[in-house]
Amino acid sequence: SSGSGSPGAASGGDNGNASAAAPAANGGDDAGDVIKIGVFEPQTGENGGGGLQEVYGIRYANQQFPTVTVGGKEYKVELVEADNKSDKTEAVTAAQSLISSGCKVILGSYGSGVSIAAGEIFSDAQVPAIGCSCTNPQVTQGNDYYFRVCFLDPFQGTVMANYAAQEGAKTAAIITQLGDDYSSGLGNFFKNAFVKLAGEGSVVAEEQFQTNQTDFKAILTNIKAKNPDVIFAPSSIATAPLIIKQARELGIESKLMAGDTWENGSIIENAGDSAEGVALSTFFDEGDTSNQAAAEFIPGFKEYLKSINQDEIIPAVSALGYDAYLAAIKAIEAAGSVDSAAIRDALQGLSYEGVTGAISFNEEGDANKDMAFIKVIENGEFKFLKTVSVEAE
Amino acid sequence: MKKSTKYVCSLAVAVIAVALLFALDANKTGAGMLISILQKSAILAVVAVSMNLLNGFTGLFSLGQAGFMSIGAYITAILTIPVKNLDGVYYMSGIAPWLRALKEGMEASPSWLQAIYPFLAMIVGALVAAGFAALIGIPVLRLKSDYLAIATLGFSEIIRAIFSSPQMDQITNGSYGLNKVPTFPSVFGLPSLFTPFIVAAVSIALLVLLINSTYGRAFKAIREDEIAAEAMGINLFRHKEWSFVISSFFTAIAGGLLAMFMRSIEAKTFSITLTYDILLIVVIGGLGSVTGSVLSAFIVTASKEWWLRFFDQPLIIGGWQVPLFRTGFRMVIFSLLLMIVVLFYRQGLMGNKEFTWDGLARFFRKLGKKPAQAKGGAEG
Amino acid sequence: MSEVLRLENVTMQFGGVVAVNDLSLHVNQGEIVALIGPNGAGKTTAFNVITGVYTPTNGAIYFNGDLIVSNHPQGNMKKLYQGENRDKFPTVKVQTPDAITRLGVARTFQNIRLFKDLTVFENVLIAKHMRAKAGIFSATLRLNAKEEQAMRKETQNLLEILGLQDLSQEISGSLPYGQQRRLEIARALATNPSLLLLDEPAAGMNPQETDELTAFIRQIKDDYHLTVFMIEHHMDLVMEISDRIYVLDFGQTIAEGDPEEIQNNPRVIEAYLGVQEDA
Amino acid sequence: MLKISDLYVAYGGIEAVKGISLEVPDGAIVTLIGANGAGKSTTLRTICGLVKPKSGSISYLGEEITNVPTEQLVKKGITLVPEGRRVFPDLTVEENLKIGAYLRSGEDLTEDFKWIYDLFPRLKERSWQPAGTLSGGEQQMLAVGRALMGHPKLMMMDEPSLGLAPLVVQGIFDIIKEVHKQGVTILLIEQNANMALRIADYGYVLETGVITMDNTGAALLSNEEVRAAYLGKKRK
Amino acid sequence: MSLTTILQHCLTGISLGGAYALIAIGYTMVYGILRLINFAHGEIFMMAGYFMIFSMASIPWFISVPLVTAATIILGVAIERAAYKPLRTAPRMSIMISAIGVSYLLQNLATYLFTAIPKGYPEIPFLKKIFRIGDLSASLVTFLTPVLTIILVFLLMQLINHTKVGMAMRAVSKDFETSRLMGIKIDTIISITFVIGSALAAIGSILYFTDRMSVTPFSGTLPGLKCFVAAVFGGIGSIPGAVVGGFVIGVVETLLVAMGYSTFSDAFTFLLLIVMLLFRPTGLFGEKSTDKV
Ligand SMILES: Nc1ncnc2c1ncn2[C@@H]1O[C@H](COP(=O)(O)OP(=O)(O)OP(=O)(O)O)[C@@H](O)[C@H]1O
Ligand SMILES: Nc1ncnc2c1ncn2[C@@H]1O[C@H](COP(=O)(O)OP(=O)(O)OP(=O)(O)O)[C@@H](O)[C@H]1O
Ligand SMILES: [Mg+2]
Ligand SMILES: [Mg+2]
Repeated sequence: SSGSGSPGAASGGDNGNASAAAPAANGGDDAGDVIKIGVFEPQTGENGGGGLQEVYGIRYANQQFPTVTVGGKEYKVELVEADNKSDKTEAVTAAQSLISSGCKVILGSYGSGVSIAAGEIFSDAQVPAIGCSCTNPQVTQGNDYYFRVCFLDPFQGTVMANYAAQEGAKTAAIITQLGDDYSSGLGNFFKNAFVKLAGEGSVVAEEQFQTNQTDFKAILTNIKAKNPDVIFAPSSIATAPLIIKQARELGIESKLMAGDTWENGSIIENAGDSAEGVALSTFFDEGDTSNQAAAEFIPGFKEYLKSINQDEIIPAVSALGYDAYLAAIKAIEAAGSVDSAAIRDALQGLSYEGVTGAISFNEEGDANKDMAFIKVIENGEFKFLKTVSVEAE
Repeated sequence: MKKSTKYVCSLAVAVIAVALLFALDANKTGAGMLISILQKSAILAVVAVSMNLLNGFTGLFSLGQAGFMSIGAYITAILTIPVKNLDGVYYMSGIAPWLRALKEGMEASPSWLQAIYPFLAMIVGALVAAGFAALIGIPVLRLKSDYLAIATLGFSEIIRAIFSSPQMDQITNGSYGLNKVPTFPSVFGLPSLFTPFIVAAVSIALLVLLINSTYGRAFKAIREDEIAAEAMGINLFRHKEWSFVISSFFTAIAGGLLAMFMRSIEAKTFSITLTYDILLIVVIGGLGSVTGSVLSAFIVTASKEWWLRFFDQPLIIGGWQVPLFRTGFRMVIFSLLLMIVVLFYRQGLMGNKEFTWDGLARFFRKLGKKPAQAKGGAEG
Repeated sequence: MSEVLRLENVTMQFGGVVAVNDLSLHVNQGEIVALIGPNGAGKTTAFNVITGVYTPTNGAIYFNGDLIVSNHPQGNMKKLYQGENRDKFPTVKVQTPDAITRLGVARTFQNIRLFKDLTVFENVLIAKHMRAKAGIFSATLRLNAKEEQAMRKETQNLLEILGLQDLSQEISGSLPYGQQRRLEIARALATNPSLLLLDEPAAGMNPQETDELTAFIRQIKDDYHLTVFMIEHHMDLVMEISDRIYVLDFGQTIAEGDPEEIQNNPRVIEAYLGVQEDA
Repeated sequence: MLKISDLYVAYGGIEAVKGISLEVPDGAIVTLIGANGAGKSTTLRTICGLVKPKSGSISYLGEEITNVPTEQLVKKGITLVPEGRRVFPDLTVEENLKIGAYLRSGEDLTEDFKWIYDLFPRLKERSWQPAGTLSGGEQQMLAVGRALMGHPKLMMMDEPSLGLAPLVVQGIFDIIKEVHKQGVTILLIEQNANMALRIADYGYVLETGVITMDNTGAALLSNEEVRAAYLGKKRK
Repeated sequence: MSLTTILQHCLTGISLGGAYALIAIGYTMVYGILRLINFAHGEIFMMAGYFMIFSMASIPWFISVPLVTAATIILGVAIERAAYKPLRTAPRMSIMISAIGVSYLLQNLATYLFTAIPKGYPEIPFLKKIFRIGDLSASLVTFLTPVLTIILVFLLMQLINHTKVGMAMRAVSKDFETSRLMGIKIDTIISITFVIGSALAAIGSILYFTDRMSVTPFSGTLPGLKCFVAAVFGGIGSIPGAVVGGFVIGVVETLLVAMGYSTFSDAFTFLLLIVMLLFRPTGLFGEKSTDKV
């Protein structure tokens, strides 16, 4: 339940605005007791859907922990959101606007591409950024100011390849989106891992599609002809239901698998029955309440989702958003300072219990995570299947 | 207005602009947003003026800007990414050995040469774009109006498809895009913040000189009436080709600047939307007005990405949350403003006129007169 | 007297319409020759063929003794020309309209084709462009300042001579009709032609203005040592200034001769002039 | 039939017509002459509702029509043969004629076609041809024919003889007379003032937007001032 | 590639082509009459998708279909009235920017109102009924799309070539002023054009989305561009051209993807278009300009 005392939190309704974010204008005056955290997320554009869910997690976390105490002084945490529209060109100015408005830490972004683009801005300004679900290795590489709370694509690809092999798959087809680093990257990592496990020639088809494409029948018809055991199709929320439905309509019975993006209620909603049996890896499972943080988070966030008229299925990215916010707060407290550089240093040594597991950062700034959750869609719901841990290369 | 007054005014503006840049440089963090917006506007202004050369002055309706920008951007990026970052950038398929060798060779050269490499890279990019334009111009420039537009748009999309294709992975890094592009180099020992403005100013100045030259007049003649222009002894094909090639050259220069500005590029950046955005800038500024293009590059960029941003934030006045204010509202407002400008300023902000001091003086005189007239009316 | 222009067996066919049919004619140095004939006789088409806008289905055209046009589809013609005889004739020479203008043939258009949004001065200045020696780079970098100066000076002079100097900064599209016609002629003159083709220069002018135009054509012909070839329906004008007249009907010459002969030629009267009511 | 009083028309800042008043009686031929740019075309376009007047009034058959849309005026029987012919270039000659009778829905047009084709045999030859490829004179015939197809009561013609061969010009004037005989009132603009005044019942002389003279056609024709300004020097 | 696979691809291509054709007609008609590339057409199509989602939430399909068509028509005509009509006398470029503006507005409005999260498209049960012939499998809508397209186009051609409204449309497309002098109400005629274009977009949208199941604010962008290409391919302004273009683009695109060239499928589509334009500069059935010198 909402433990927030901030104004405006209770209202919001379907506006999706139930955050404690006060307008920048009032906040600026008494900067003394306000610390700003930037939310660098796509809320519109191609990845707007996923980005928004990540923002929900962050807003909720802010509701839960609206203040942070530094050196005995209580600071109010103010979220500054900047929509990067899933667009690299816009990402630069969006990132810049966060820096300009004085954010000390940045959270985000959904979609690695924009994170990579903005990374330079953050490191130039020496403001630490904490990625939530950006799984591309490039995000943190060579950037001392970028951290992230999720695992990486090479890991995820390997996890799914292992899972496929465990399920007895001998052949696989891969569908990726052209010009999309997440999709192409994950597809590639999967391929490498799967070929290692199942031998040369086990990947029987590699198909690509264009951004905004909505018709997958042609590539699916090709795949159907190859009759693979599994189809691995890491892609965006928007394309997922199309691929699933069109595959089933063409009579393809192979097992469909994908990465974290597919863990999204809208996919089930849109793909309906066809989605049954789809498997994916993700960061979080709402059924897993073994950890204290998660046990508290799950009911509270469900309540929150309900208050903003969203499905009560917790998307993993929301959990990551929540964790990223926690990391920021904890780092500020640990740093004992509101200075960005100090916060960065504090992040480096940070270790805490997040809702997606224990989080600490390695040299690159990546979370030391060696476990992924495999989920399967069953009866119109994401069913937790098992956790898989692999030694990431 | 006297000529000397005009020079003084122009000089004053130039001095103020330079002083402003120094001030911005001194306060980089505080003015980060302003700097970003100004730099982006300067870059877009170059493309807008180049597009204006083609669409506004030569009357060739071309929608291939994004493609030519991508050529400039990719070549600049590939040539300037430091060797030490290559493995990180080309993490998936590696870089082509010859390219690596070339880049290693470049880094081994004397430092004065290295200082100008970024500019050379931009020029190489621009030359490649110009060459490509010359090539496709031969068949395409025979087409008229909308057919030309769609053909150039098609070429732009083809370029994009090539850049993002898996076959080009070792050169353009295909789907993964390029990052770790160094930011603007410095020129003449000035802070690097100045660079995009200097390059933009030089590019635009050259374009203006061209437009006002005898060739520029020939371009205008073609725009007005091709048959009459031909009857005036103007070789249609040669002049159209020049206009197309030169426009592409500067468009690619802007592409190179954009790569340095964004520091990471991918093929998606150069989709048709980018061309539409530029067309928007050109038309809002006024088709056939260089100063209009420059002005509107700034106004459009700033309002879209900066001034209107508060619409995306929830607004709470005295505890009451103003409805409508939430993410996405900014773009709705932006599109509405756009529509208003288009519907009420059909000719764009400047029409086909250029900014002149006389024009400004006239404008203020008119402003001053209006209330006076109203008074006069009341008396009478 | 040397021959400036010669048409030999020129045929121009549009689909089924034969606009110009086996037309042969010539224009001598220093003459004013008029081309008259009913509407749709093919006069404008003949001009378009001479200036390279259309390429004839058949025939050849000589300018100052050089073959400038022969029946090879080119320029705008490629689109327009649908004749069946396309492949029958050998390719001889391809001259585009701009090249023909550079040789010294200038024209005006039946439907005025000024550069409407540009000033009077610019309209004329543009005609000087083709003689400019500077390349695009030297022109951009203003290395051709001298040449540019000269072009402007010549333009200014021409406008003064033609009495258009007061209008030089006006936007040409906003001029009254008569001035526009005058400007079109000025623009054609600026290309330094030796042969001037005028397509209905007096259209839309009242008799008074037509008189002025008559004097104007005479004057420029003498001042610029021109040969004038002119299409016109105003008989007063034609009969007054032409040295010779060709009458066209259905794309063919039905008569040729001096004004006197033409006025009394029964075929011309029947096809074109009609019975002269006394004016 | 048509009455204009104190009409002002401006394009942007430029006044093209400055307070003219004129009258076209039922069944008359009235002509408007004047130099280029005097505002003749503007006047006709204003009557047709293609241009909005700044002030003044226009009435037709006693009815105020100052701001009535063009389409309705056509329905009331006013038609304009526009300056520069303006045929529909991609419609065939026959379709152009058909569209002239657009408002006469459902009526049989065979008779009308016959009438027009008799007046202009040339059009019959070319009835299949896209009008855009006709020669100037042919297009003018088509424009007149098209206007006649609407059975107008008041036909306004803007320089119908522009660019026509002498024989055809005579023909056009004959047609005007013929049409007039059939009961159509005519308001005519002509550069060929000689011929226009000869057939006109009444004439107005327009100079830079103002009417400077008006009288019967014959009177104007013999007026010295008019002769000097518009009729050119007398030739034998 | 087996015969079944090839047949399956052809089926997909033809069905896609049918939907493209319906949308392409909207482009071509508006272009024909206003010389305007109606960039907003793809977004009208997208909005029709959303209309259907909301309508089917509470109303059965057989009422929803006419309702959605009507709503789309209203949207199309409203856009024309608000954004294009005031610009009748403005330079061509301004109207085009106005169209781009409308397209932005609709996209942003849809994002703002419905978020970027895809919304599931409702199923019209009988349309989704799957037929299997041997190894071929396709839903009814796949077969229905091309058939319906041909029927609608035939009716449309009758309207344009053999009715008075059609002739008026052709006249208005060339010259507003003279058309008015003929007594034609040009605003009405232009509105009729938008009515037809939008109605076809609505039907196209139903067929297209039924096959593709979800709508996002960007769903209209790519089909919009493709159909525009189709219209140009066939010769913009020509309705049979748009139809042929739609089918050609649909089939070629599908086959290219099928042959494994999906990287270049869009590029090839454009290449095809460019090659066509080089041989016929005004598209397959485009009218040659009759600009007489
Ligand atoms: N581009 C074209 N396509 C088809 N037919 C054409 C074309 N140009 C001209 N014609 C035809 O050729 C014939 C001659 O036309 P042209 O314009 O030469 O006549 P003209 O003698 O100049 O007549 P006018 O005195 O009326 O201007 C006409 O019948 C016309 O229909
Ligand atoms: N659309 C327009 N915009 C601006 N000015 C115009 C426009 N149309 C006409 N004018 C101006 O209005 C004045 C009157 O023009 P109008 O066409 O009525 O003259 P006219 O008497 O018909 O001349 P002509 O004999 O050349 O046809 C001219 O000075 C002209 O330049
Ligand atoms: Mg002619
Ligand atoms: Mg007139």
